[in-house]
Amino acid sequence: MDTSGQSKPSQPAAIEVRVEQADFNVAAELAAVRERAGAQVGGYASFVGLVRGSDNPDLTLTLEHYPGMTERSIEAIAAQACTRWQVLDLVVIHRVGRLSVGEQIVFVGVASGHRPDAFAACEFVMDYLKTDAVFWKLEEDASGRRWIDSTDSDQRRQQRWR
Amino acid sequence: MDTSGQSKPSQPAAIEVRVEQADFNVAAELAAVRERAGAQVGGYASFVGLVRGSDNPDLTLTLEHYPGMTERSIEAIAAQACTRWQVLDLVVIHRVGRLSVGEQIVFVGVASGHRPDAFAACEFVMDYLKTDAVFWKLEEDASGRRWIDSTDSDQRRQQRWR
Amino acid sequence: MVRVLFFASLREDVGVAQLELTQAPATVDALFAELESQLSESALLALRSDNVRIAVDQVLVEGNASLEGASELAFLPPVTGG
Amino acid sequence: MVRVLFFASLREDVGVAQLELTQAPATVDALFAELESQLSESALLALRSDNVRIAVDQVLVEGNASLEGASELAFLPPVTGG
Repeated sequence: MDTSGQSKPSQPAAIEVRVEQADFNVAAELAAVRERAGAQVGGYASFVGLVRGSDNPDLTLTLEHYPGMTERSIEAIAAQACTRWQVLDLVVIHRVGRLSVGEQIVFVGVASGHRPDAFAACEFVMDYLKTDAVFWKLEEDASGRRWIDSTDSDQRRQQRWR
Repeated sequence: MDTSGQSKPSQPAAIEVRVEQADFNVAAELAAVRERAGAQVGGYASFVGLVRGSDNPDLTLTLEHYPGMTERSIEAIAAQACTRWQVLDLVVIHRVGRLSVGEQIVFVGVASGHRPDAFAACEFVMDYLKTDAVFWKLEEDASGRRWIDSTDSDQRRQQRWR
Repeated sequence: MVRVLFFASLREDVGVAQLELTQAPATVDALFAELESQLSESALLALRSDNVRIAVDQVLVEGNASLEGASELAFLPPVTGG
Repeated sequence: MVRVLFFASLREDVGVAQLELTQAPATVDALFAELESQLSESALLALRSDNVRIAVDQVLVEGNASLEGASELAFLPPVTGG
Protein backbone atom coordinates (compact mmCIF):
# COMPACT_ATOMS: atom_id res chain seq x y z
CA MET A 1 0.00 0.00 0.00
CA ASP A 2 1.33 3.39 -0.95
CA THR A 3 1.26 5.83 1.96
CA SER A 4 2.49 9.02 0.40
CA GLY A 5 -0.87 10.71 1.03
CA GLN A 6 -2.17 14.06 -0.16
CA SER A 7 -1.93 12.92 -3.75
CA LYS A 8 -4.20 14.08 -6.54
CA PRO A 9 -7.41 12.11 -6.98
CA SER A 10 -6.97 9.72 -9.87
CA GLN A 11 -10.71 9.14 -10.19
CA PRO A 12 -13.64 11.19 -8.93
CA ALA A 13 -14.81 10.15 -5.47
CA ALA A 14 -18.20 8.52 -5.10
CA ILE A 15 -20.12 10.07 -2.21
CA GLU A 16 -23.18 8.56 -0.61
CA VAL A 17 -25.13 10.29 2.16
CA ARG A 18 -28.14 8.78 3.89
CA VAL A 19 -30.22 10.15 6.75
CA GLU A 20 -32.68 7.57 7.97
CA GLN A 21 -34.58 6.23 10.92
CA ALA A 22 -33.71 2.59 10.20
CA ASP A 23 -30.63 0.98 11.63
CA PHE A 24 -27.73 0.22 9.31
CA ASN A 25 -25.57 -2.85 8.79
CA VAL A 26 -21.91 -1.96 9.25
CA ALA A 27 -20.64 -5.10 7.54
CA ALA A 28 -22.73 -4.53 4.42
CA GLU A 29 -21.82 -0.84 4.26
CA LEU A 30 -18.09 -1.51 4.60
CA ALA A 31 -18.20 -4.25 1.99
CA ALA A 32 -19.92 -1.82 -0.39
CA VAL A 33 -17.31 0.88 0.25
CA ARG A 34 -14.52 -1.56 -0.48
CA GLU A 35 -16.28 -2.92 -3.57
CA ARG A 36 -17.07 0.46 -5.12
CA ALA A 37 -13.54 1.74 -4.52
CA GLY A 38 -12.25 -0.69 -7.13
CA ALA A 39 -8.72 -1.73 -7.99
CA GLN A 40 -7.03 1.47 -6.81
CA VAL A 41 -8.02 0.93 -3.19
CA GLY A 42 -5.16 0.62 -0.71
CA GLY A 43 -7.32 0.62 2.39
CA TYR A 44 -10.43 1.90 4.07
CA ALA A 45 -11.06 3.59 7.38
CA SER A 46 -14.38 3.68 9.16
CA PHE A 47 -16.04 4.92 12.29
CA VAL A 48 -19.27 3.85 13.96
CA GLY A 49 -20.75 6.05 16.67
CA LEU A 50 -23.10 4.61 19.28
CA VAL A 51 -25.31 5.95 22.04
CA ARG A 52 -23.00 5.64 25.02
CA GLY A 53 -24.67 4.67 28.25
CA SER A 54 -21.97 3.97 30.76
CA ASP A 55 -23.12 6.68 33.15
CA ASN A 56 -26.73 6.46 32.26
CA PRO A 57 -28.19 3.16 31.03
CA ASP A 58 -31.73 4.57 30.74
CA LEU A 59 -30.64 7.42 28.46
CA THR A 60 -32.41 8.02 25.17
CA LEU A 61 -31.24 10.29 22.43
CA THR A 62 -33.74 11.78 19.98
CA LEU A 63 -32.19 13.06 16.78
CA GLU A 64 -34.08 15.61 14.74
CA HIS A 65 -33.17 16.87 11.28
CA TYR A 66 -34.31 19.25 8.55
CA PRO A 67 -35.04 16.98 5.59
CA GLY A 68 -33.17 18.18 2.54
CA MET A 69 -31.01 20.74 4.29
CA THR A 70 -29.48 18.10 6.57
CA GLU A 71 -28.48 15.86 3.68
CA ARG A 72 -26.97 18.80 1.84
CA SER A 73 -25.01 19.87 4.93
CA ILE A 74 -23.47 16.40 5.10
CA GLU A 75 -22.83 16.30 1.36
CA ALA A 76 -20.95 19.60 1.66
CA ILE A 77 -18.74 18.15 4.41
CA ALA A 78 -18.11 15.00 2.40
CA ALA A 79 -17.33 16.97 -0.77
CA GLN A 80 -14.84 19.10 1.13
CA ALA A 81 -13.09 15.97 2.40
CA CYS A 82 -12.85 14.71 -1.18
CA THR A 83 -11.14 17.89 -2.36
CA ARG A 84 -8.62 17.74 0.49
CA TRP A 85 -7.68 14.06 0.28
CA GLN A 86 -7.57 11.28 -2.25
CA VAL A 87 -10.90 9.56 -1.71
CA LEU A 88 -12.25 6.75 -3.86
CA ASP A 89 -15.49 6.15 -1.99
CA LEU A 90 -17.07 7.87 0.99
CA VAL A 91 -20.28 6.90 2.76
CA VAL A 92 -22.03 8.72 5.58
CA ILE A 93 -25.10 7.24 7.23
CA HIS A 94 -26.76 9.18 10.02
CA ARG A 95 -29.79 8.02 11.90
CA VAL A 96 -32.64 10.17 13.19
CA GLY A 97 -35.42 9.48 15.65
CA ARG A 98 -35.29 8.08 19.15
CA LEU A 99 -32.30 5.89 20.03
CA SER A 100 -31.44 3.95 23.16
CA VAL A 101 -28.10 3.16 24.76
CA GLY A 102 -25.95 0.93 22.56
CA GLU A 103 -27.77 1.81 19.35
CA GLN A 104 -25.85 2.92 16.29
CA ILE A 105 -26.03 6.62 15.41
CA VAL A 106 -23.57 7.25 12.64
CA PHE A 107 -21.34 5.45 10.14
CA VAL A 108 -18.54 6.99 8.11
CA GLY A 109 -16.54 4.82 5.73
CA VAL A 110 -13.77 6.07 3.45
CA ALA A 111 -11.77 4.09 0.91
CA SER A 112 -8.62 5.54 -0.57
CA GLY A 113 -5.47 4.52 -2.36
CA HIS A 114 -3.55 5.87 0.61
CA ARG A 115 -3.85 5.12 4.30
CA PRO A 116 -3.28 8.69 5.58
CA ASP A 117 -5.97 10.01 3.27
CA ALA A 118 -8.52 7.42 4.38
CA PHE A 119 -7.92 8.21 8.05
CA ALA A 120 -7.90 11.99 7.59
CA ALA A 121 -11.04 12.12 5.47
CA CYS A 122 -12.92 9.84 7.87
CA GLU A 123 -11.98 11.83 10.96
CA PHE A 124 -12.57 15.15 9.18
CA VAL A 125 -16.12 14.10 8.31
CA MET A 126 -16.82 12.94 11.87
CA ASP A 127 -15.45 16.20 13.32
CA TYR A 128 -17.54 18.35 10.98
CA LEU A 129 -20.66 16.27 11.60
CA LYS A 130 -20.38 17.34 15.24
CA THR A 131 -20.27 21.04 14.41
CA ASP A 132 -21.78 21.64 10.97
CA ALA A 133 -24.30 18.94 10.14
CA VAL A 134 -27.90 20.04 10.59
CA PHE A 135 -29.07 17.80 13.44
CA TRP A 136 -30.43 18.45 16.88
CA LYS A 137 -30.16 16.08 19.83
CA LEU A 138 -32.51 15.74 22.75
CA GLU A 139 -31.18 13.73 25.69
CA GLU A 140 -33.70 12.24 28.09
CA ASP A 141 -33.22 10.20 31.22
CA ALA A 142 -34.61 9.88 34.73
CA SER A 143 -33.13 13.27 35.64
CA GLY A 144 -34.94 15.11 32.85
CA ARG A 145 -34.56 16.24 29.25
CA ARG A 146 -32.08 18.60 27.59
CA TRP A 147 -31.18 19.73 24.09
CA ILE A 148 -27.47 19.19 23.69
CA ASP A 149 -25.02 21.27 21.73
CA SER A 150 -21.60 20.52 20.29
CA THR A 151 -18.98 20.86 23.01
CA ASP A 152 -16.01 23.23 23.14
CA SER A 153 -13.84 20.20 22.52
CA ASP A 154 -15.89 19.41 19.37
CA GLN A 155 -15.35 22.98 18.19
CA ARG A 156 -11.61 22.79 18.82
CA ARG A 157 -11.34 19.50 16.97
CA GLN A 158 -13.17 20.93 13.98
CA GLN A 159 -10.92 23.98 13.95
CA ARG A 160 -7.79 21.81 13.73
CA TRP A 161 -8.64 21.23 10.09
CA ARG A 162 -8.67 24.89 9.07
CA MET B 1 -21.24 10.12 22.66
CA ASP B 2 -18.76 11.96 24.81
CA THR B 3 -15.90 13.41 22.80
CA SER B 4 -13.67 14.92 25.46
CA GLY B 5 -10.88 12.46 24.65
CA GLN B 6 -7.62 11.75 26.48
CA SER B 7 -9.58 10.61 29.53
CA LYS B 8 -8.36 7.98 31.96
CA PRO B 9 -9.23 4.40 31.10
CA SER B 10 -12.21 3.29 33.14
CA GLN B 11 -11.58 -0.39 32.47
CA PRO B 12 -8.45 -2.17 31.30
CA ALA B 13 -8.25 -2.49 27.54
CA ALA B 14 -8.56 -5.92 25.94
CA ILE B 15 -5.87 -6.41 23.31
CA GLU B 16 -5.89 -9.14 20.70
CA VAL B 17 -3.07 -9.66 18.21
CA ARG B 18 -3.09 -12.30 15.50
CA VAL B 19 -0.52 -13.01 12.81
CA GLU B 20 -1.80 -15.56 10.38
CA GLN B 21 -1.75 -16.78 6.82
CA ALA B 22 -5.53 -17.14 6.57
CA ASP B 23 -7.73 -14.29 5.42
CA PHE B 24 -9.90 -12.50 8.00
CA ASN B 25 -13.55 -11.48 8.02
CA VAL B 26 -13.82 -7.74 8.67
CA ALA B 27 -17.49 -7.90 9.59
CA ALA B 28 -16.96 -10.60 12.20
CA GLU B 29 -13.92 -8.87 13.67
CA LEU B 30 -15.68 -5.51 13.95
CA ALA B 31 -18.73 -7.10 15.54
CA ALA B 32 -16.46 -8.77 18.09
CA VAL B 33 -14.69 -5.48 18.88
CA ARG B 34 -18.01 -3.76 19.43
CA GLU B 35 -19.35 -6.65 21.51
CA ARG B 36 -16.34 -6.98 23.79
CA ALA B 37 -16.18 -3.23 24.39
CA GLY B 38 -19.42 -3.45 26.35
CA ALA B 39 -21.71 -0.72 27.62
CA GLN B 40 -19.08 2.00 27.86
CA VAL B 41 -18.46 2.03 24.12
CA GLY B 42 -19.14 5.33 22.35
CA GLY B 43 -17.74 4.29 19.00
CA TYR B 44 -15.18 2.25 17.14
CA ALA B 45 -12.70 3.11 14.44
CA SER B 46 -11.14 0.61 12.09
CA PHE B 47 -8.77 0.35 9.19
CA VAL B 48 -8.32 -2.40 6.62
CA GLY B 49 -5.21 -2.39 4.44
CA LEU B 50 -5.20 -4.14 1.07
CA VAL B 51 -2.63 -4.97 -1.57
CA ARG B 52 -3.03 -2.06 -3.94
CA GLY B 53 -2.64 -2.88 -7.57
CA SER B 54 -3.63 0.16 -9.54
CA ASP B 55 -0.24 0.50 -11.21
CA ASN B 56 0.55 -3.14 -11.21
CA PRO B 57 -2.28 -5.66 -11.39
CA ASP B 58 0.12 -8.64 -11.47
CA LEU B 59 1.87 -7.60 -8.25
CA THR B 60 2.28 -10.05 -5.41
CA LEU B 61 3.40 -9.22 -1.91
CA THR B 62 5.05 -11.87 0.25
CA LEU B 63 5.02 -11.07 3.95
CA GLU B 64 7.53 -12.75 6.20
CA HIS B 65 7.63 -12.63 9.98
CA TYR B 66 9.59 -13.87 12.99
CA PRO B 67 7.09 -16.02 14.90
CA GLY B 68 6.89 -14.89 18.49
CA MET B 69 8.92 -11.72 18.12
CA THR B 70 6.51 -10.32 15.53
CA GLU B 71 3.47 -10.85 17.76
CA ARG B 72 5.27 -9.24 20.68
CA SER B 73 6.28 -6.25 18.56
CA ILE B 74 2.63 -5.68 17.69
CA GLU B 75 1.51 -6.23 21.27
CA ALA B 76 3.99 -3.57 22.40
CA ILE B 77 2.55 -1.08 19.88
CA ALA B 78 -1.01 -1.91 20.95
CA ALA B 79 -0.14 -1.62 24.63
CA GLN B 80 1.41 1.77 24.05
CA ALA B 81 -1.77 2.96 22.32
CA CYS B 82 -3.78 1.78 25.33
CA THR B 83 -1.68 3.82 27.74
CA ARG B 84 -2.02 6.95 25.60
CA TRP B 85 -5.74 6.79 24.90
CA GLN B 86 -8.88 5.42 26.44
CA VAL B 87 -9.26 2.08 24.70
CA LEU B 88 -11.86 -0.55 25.57
CA ASP B 89 -10.94 -3.10 22.93
CA LEU B 90 -8.18 -3.23 20.35
CA VAL B 91 -7.63 -5.89 17.70
CA VAL B 92 -4.77 -6.19 15.25
CA ILE B 93 -4.76 -8.90 12.61
CA HIS B 94 -1.82 -9.10 10.24
CA ARG B 95 -1.48 -11.63 7.48
CA VAL B 96 1.72 -13.30 6.32
CA GLY B 97 2.52 -15.29 3.21
CA ARG B 98 1.97 -14.52 -0.43
CA LEU B 99 -0.83 -12.04 -1.24
CA SER B 100 -2.21 -10.82 -4.55
CA VAL B 101 -3.68 -7.48 -5.55
CA GLY B 102 -6.92 -6.73 -3.71
CA GLU B 103 -6.22 -9.14 -0.86
CA GLN B 104 -6.50 -8.00 2.74
CA ILE B 105 -3.22 -7.48 4.61
CA VAL B 106 -4.07 -5.88 7.92
CA PHE B 107 -7.01 -5.04 10.17
CA VAL B 108 -6.96 -2.68 13.14
CA GLY B 109 -10.14 -2.11 15.14
CA VAL B 110 -10.39 0.09 18.24
CA ALA B 111 -13.42 0.65 20.45
CA SER B 112 -13.45 3.49 22.94
CA GLY B 113 -15.82 5.58 24.97
CA HIS B 114 -14.57 8.57 23.04
CA ARG B 115 -14.34 9.21 19.31
CA PRO B 116 -10.98 11.04 19.33
CA ASP B 117 -9.37 8.21 21.30
CA ALA B 118 -10.68 5.53 18.92
CA PHE B 119 -9.33 7.39 15.88
CA ALA B 120 -5.97 8.25 17.44
CA ALA B 121 -5.29 4.76 18.77
CA CYS B 122 -6.25 3.17 15.45
CA GLU B 123 -4.06 5.47 13.38
CA PHE B 124 -1.19 5.24 15.88
CA VAL B 125 -1.18 1.45 15.61
CA MET B 126 -1.24 1.57 11.81
CA ASP B 127 1.61 4.12 11.73
CA TYR B 128 3.76 2.05 14.10
CA LEU B 129 3.01 -1.18 12.22
CA LYS B 130 4.70 0.44 9.22
CA THR B 131 7.88 1.27 11.11
CA ASP B 132 8.18 -1.00 14.16
CA ALA B 133 6.33 -4.26 13.58
CA VAL B 134 8.64 -7.16 12.72
CA PHE B 135 7.61 -7.98 9.15
CA TRP B 136 9.40 -8.00 5.84
CA LYS B 137 7.80 -7.50 2.46
CA LEU B 138 8.88 -8.87 -0.86
CA GLU B 139 7.24 -7.29 -3.89
CA GLU B 140 7.22 -9.28 -7.12
CA ASP B 141 5.90 -8.43 -10.54
CA ALA B 142 6.81 -8.76 -14.19
CA SER B 143 9.63 -6.25 -13.71
CA GLY B 144 11.32 -8.23 -10.94
CA ARG B 145 11.45 -8.69 -7.19
CA ARG B 146 12.42 -6.31 -4.40
CA TRP B 147 12.41 -6.23 -0.61
CA ILE B 148 10.59 -3.08 0.39
CA ASP B 149 11.26 -0.86 3.37
CA SER B 150 9.12 1.65 5.21
CA THR B 151 9.17 4.96 3.35
CA ASP B 152 10.39 8.34 4.56
CA SER B 153 6.75 9.36 4.73
CA ASP B 154 6.02 6.34 6.97
CA GLN B 155 8.86 7.42 9.25
CA ARG B 156 7.59 10.99 9.40
CA ARG B 157 4.07 9.84 10.21
CA GLN B 158 5.34 7.62 13.02
CA GLN B 159 7.38 10.49 14.43
CA ARG B 160 4.32 12.74 14.66
CA TRP B 161 3.26 10.72 17.71
CA ARG B 162 6.42 11.34 19.74
CA MET C 1 -47.81 31.95 1.10
CA VAL C 2 -44.65 31.17 3.04
CA ARG C 3 -43.93 28.51 5.67
CA VAL C 4 -41.96 29.38 8.77
CA LEU C 5 -40.36 26.36 10.48
CA PHE C 6 -39.09 26.08 14.04
CA PHE C 7 -36.74 23.24 14.93
CA ALA C 8 -35.81 21.41 18.11
CA SER C 9 -35.68 23.67 21.20
CA LEU C 10 -37.14 26.57 19.19
CA ARG C 11 -40.16 24.46 18.27
CA GLU C 12 -40.71 23.96 21.98
CA ASP C 13 -40.16 27.65 22.72
CA VAL C 14 -42.61 28.71 20.02
CA GLY C 15 -45.07 25.92 20.73
CA VAL C 16 -45.58 24.92 17.10
CA ALA C 17 -43.35 23.35 14.43
CA GLN C 18 -44.65 25.54 11.64
CA LEU C 19 -46.53 28.76 10.91
CA GLU C 20 -47.91 29.91 7.61
CA LEU C 21 -47.78 33.54 6.55
CA THR C 22 -50.05 34.60 3.75
CA GLN C 23 -47.34 36.78 2.27
CA ALA C 24 -43.56 36.53 2.37
CA PRO C 25 -42.06 39.39 4.41
CA ALA C 26 -39.54 41.44 2.42
CA THR C 27 -36.68 40.97 4.87
CA VAL C 28 -35.69 39.18 8.09
CA ASP C 29 -36.57 42.34 10.05
CA ALA C 30 -40.01 42.37 8.44
CA LEU C 31 -40.39 38.71 9.32
CA PHE C 32 -39.72 39.46 12.99
CA ALA C 33 -42.21 42.35 12.85
CA GLU C 34 -44.81 39.98 11.52
CA LEU C 35 -44.02 37.30 14.12
CA GLU C 36 -44.35 39.87 16.93
CA SER C 37 -48.10 39.91 16.36
CA GLN C 38 -48.35 36.13 16.56
CA LEU C 39 -45.84 34.88 19.15
CA SER C 40 -45.23 35.34 22.85
CA GLU C 41 -42.43 37.52 24.11
CA SER C 42 -40.49 34.49 25.40
CA ALA C 43 -40.79 32.81 22.00
CA LEU C 44 -39.49 35.92 20.24
CA LEU C 45 -36.63 36.19 22.72
CA ALA C 46 -35.62 32.62 21.90
CA LEU C 47 -35.80 33.28 18.14
CA ARG C 48 -33.68 36.42 18.50
CA SER C 49 -30.93 34.62 20.39
CA ASP C 50 -27.41 35.16 18.97
CA ASN C 51 -26.89 31.50 18.26
CA VAL C 52 -30.09 31.06 16.24
CA ARG C 53 -29.59 30.97 12.49
CA ILE C 54 -32.14 31.55 9.77
CA ALA C 55 -32.40 29.51 6.60
CA VAL C 56 -34.22 30.78 3.53
CA ASP C 57 -35.29 27.90 1.32
CA GLN C 58 -32.76 25.76 3.21
CA VAL C 59 -29.83 28.13 2.72
CA LEU C 60 -28.41 29.99 5.74
CA VAL C 61 -28.60 33.79 5.56
CA GLU C 62 -26.95 36.51 7.63
CA GLY C 63 -28.28 39.79 9.03
CA ASN C 64 -31.33 41.46 7.55
CA ALA C 65 -31.37 39.32 4.41
CA SER C 66 -33.98 39.71 1.71
CA LEU C 67 -36.68 37.06 1.76
CA GLU C 68 -37.93 37.85 -1.71
CA GLY C 69 -39.35 34.85 -3.50
CA ALA C 70 -38.83 32.60 -0.48
CA SER C 71 -41.29 29.81 0.17
CA GLU C 72 -39.75 28.30 3.30
CA LEU C 73 -38.11 30.12 6.20
CA ALA C 74 -36.59 28.23 9.11
CA PHE C 75 -35.22 29.07 12.54
CA LEU C 76 -32.34 26.78 13.53
CA PRO C 77 -30.90 26.50 17.02
CA PRO C 78 -27.24 25.37 17.28
CA VAL C 79 -26.69 22.12 15.39
CA THR C 80 -24.74 19.01 16.31
CA GLY C 81 -24.58 15.62 14.65
CA GLY C 82 -22.32 12.61 14.79
CA MET D 1 24.00 -25.15 20.83
CA VAL D 2 22.72 -21.87 19.48
CA ARG D 3 20.61 -21.14 16.40
CA VAL D 4 21.44 -18.17 14.19
CA LEU D 5 18.53 -16.98 12.04
CA PHE D 6 18.64 -14.81 8.92
CA PHE D 7 15.44 -13.14 7.75
CA ALA D 8 14.15 -11.82 4.44
CA SER D 9 16.87 -10.18 2.30
CA LEU D 10 19.57 -11.38 4.72
CA ARG D 11 18.42 -14.96 4.28
CA GLU D 12 18.98 -14.49 0.57
CA ASP D 13 22.34 -12.80 1.11
CA VAL D 14 23.53 -15.59 3.40
CA GLY D 15 21.92 -18.37 1.37
CA VAL D 16 20.39 -20.18 4.33
CA ALA D 17 17.63 -19.32 6.82
CA GLN D 18 19.47 -20.79 9.79
CA LEU D 19 22.86 -21.88 11.03
CA GLU D 20 23.65 -23.84 14.14
CA LEU D 21 26.71 -23.10 16.25
CA THR D 22 27.83 -25.75 18.68
CA GLN D 23 28.62 -23.14 21.28
CA ALA D 24 27.14 -19.70 21.95
CA PRO D 25 29.69 -16.95 21.25
CA ALA D 26 30.27 -14.68 24.26
CA THR D 27 29.46 -11.44 22.44
CA VAL D 28 28.21 -10.05 19.14
CA ASP D 29 31.82 -9.46 18.07
CA ALA D 30 32.63 -13.09 18.85
CA LEU D 31 29.60 -14.12 16.82
CA PHE D 32 30.89 -12.22 13.80
CA ALA D 33 34.34 -13.78 14.27
CA GLU D 34 32.70 -17.19 14.22
CA LEU D 35 30.58 -16.39 11.17
CA GLU D 36 33.67 -15.20 9.25
CA SER D 37 34.81 -18.77 9.00
CA GLN D 38 31.48 -19.96 7.62
CA LEU D 39 30.08 -17.21 5.37
CA SER D 40 31.11 -15.41 2.20
CA GLU D 41 32.44 -11.88 2.28
CA SER D 42 29.33 -10.53 0.61
CA ALA D 43 27.12 -12.25 3.20
CA LEU D 44 29.17 -10.76 6.04
CA LEU D 45 29.00 -7.34 4.43
CA ALA D 46 25.20 -7.58 4.35
CA LEU D 47 25.05 -8.69 7.99
CA ARG D 48 27.31 -5.81 9.07
CA SER D 49 25.15 -3.20 7.36
CA ASP D 50 24.17 -0.25 9.61
CA ASN D 51 20.47 -0.94 9.28
CA VAL D 52 20.70 -4.60 10.32
CA ARG D 53 19.62 -5.30 13.89
CA ILE D 54 20.42 -8.30 16.04
CA ALA D 55 17.92 -10.00 18.32
CA VAL D 56 19.00 -12.24 21.16
CA ASP D 57 16.25 -14.66 22.10
CA GLN D 58 13.85 -12.33 20.27
CA VAL D 59 14.94 -9.15 22.05
CA LEU D 60 16.83 -6.48 20.13
CA VAL D 61 20.33 -5.70 21.39
CA GLU D 62 22.74 -2.87 20.64
CA GLY D 63 26.49 -2.82 20.08
CA ASN D 64 28.71 -5.61 21.27
CA ALA D 65 26.07 -7.15 23.53
CA SER D 66 26.69 -10.25 25.60
CA LEU D 67 25.17 -13.40 24.16
CA GLU D 68 25.55 -15.39 27.35
CA GLY D 69 22.86 -17.99 27.81
CA ALA D 70 21.30 -17.23 24.43
CA SER D 71 19.71 -20.02 22.46
CA GLU D 72 18.50 -18.05 19.43
CA LEU D 73 20.27 -15.20 17.64
CA ALA D 74 18.67 -13.43 14.69
CA PHE D 75 19.77 -10.93 12.06
CA LEU D 76 16.92 -8.60 11.07
CA PRO D 77 16.97 -6.31 8.05
CA PRO D 78 14.77 -3.16 8.27
CA VAL D 79 11.20 -4.08 9.16
CA THR D 80 7.91 -2.81 7.79
CA GLY D 81 4.38 -4.04 8.34
CA GLY D 82 0.91 -2.65 7.76
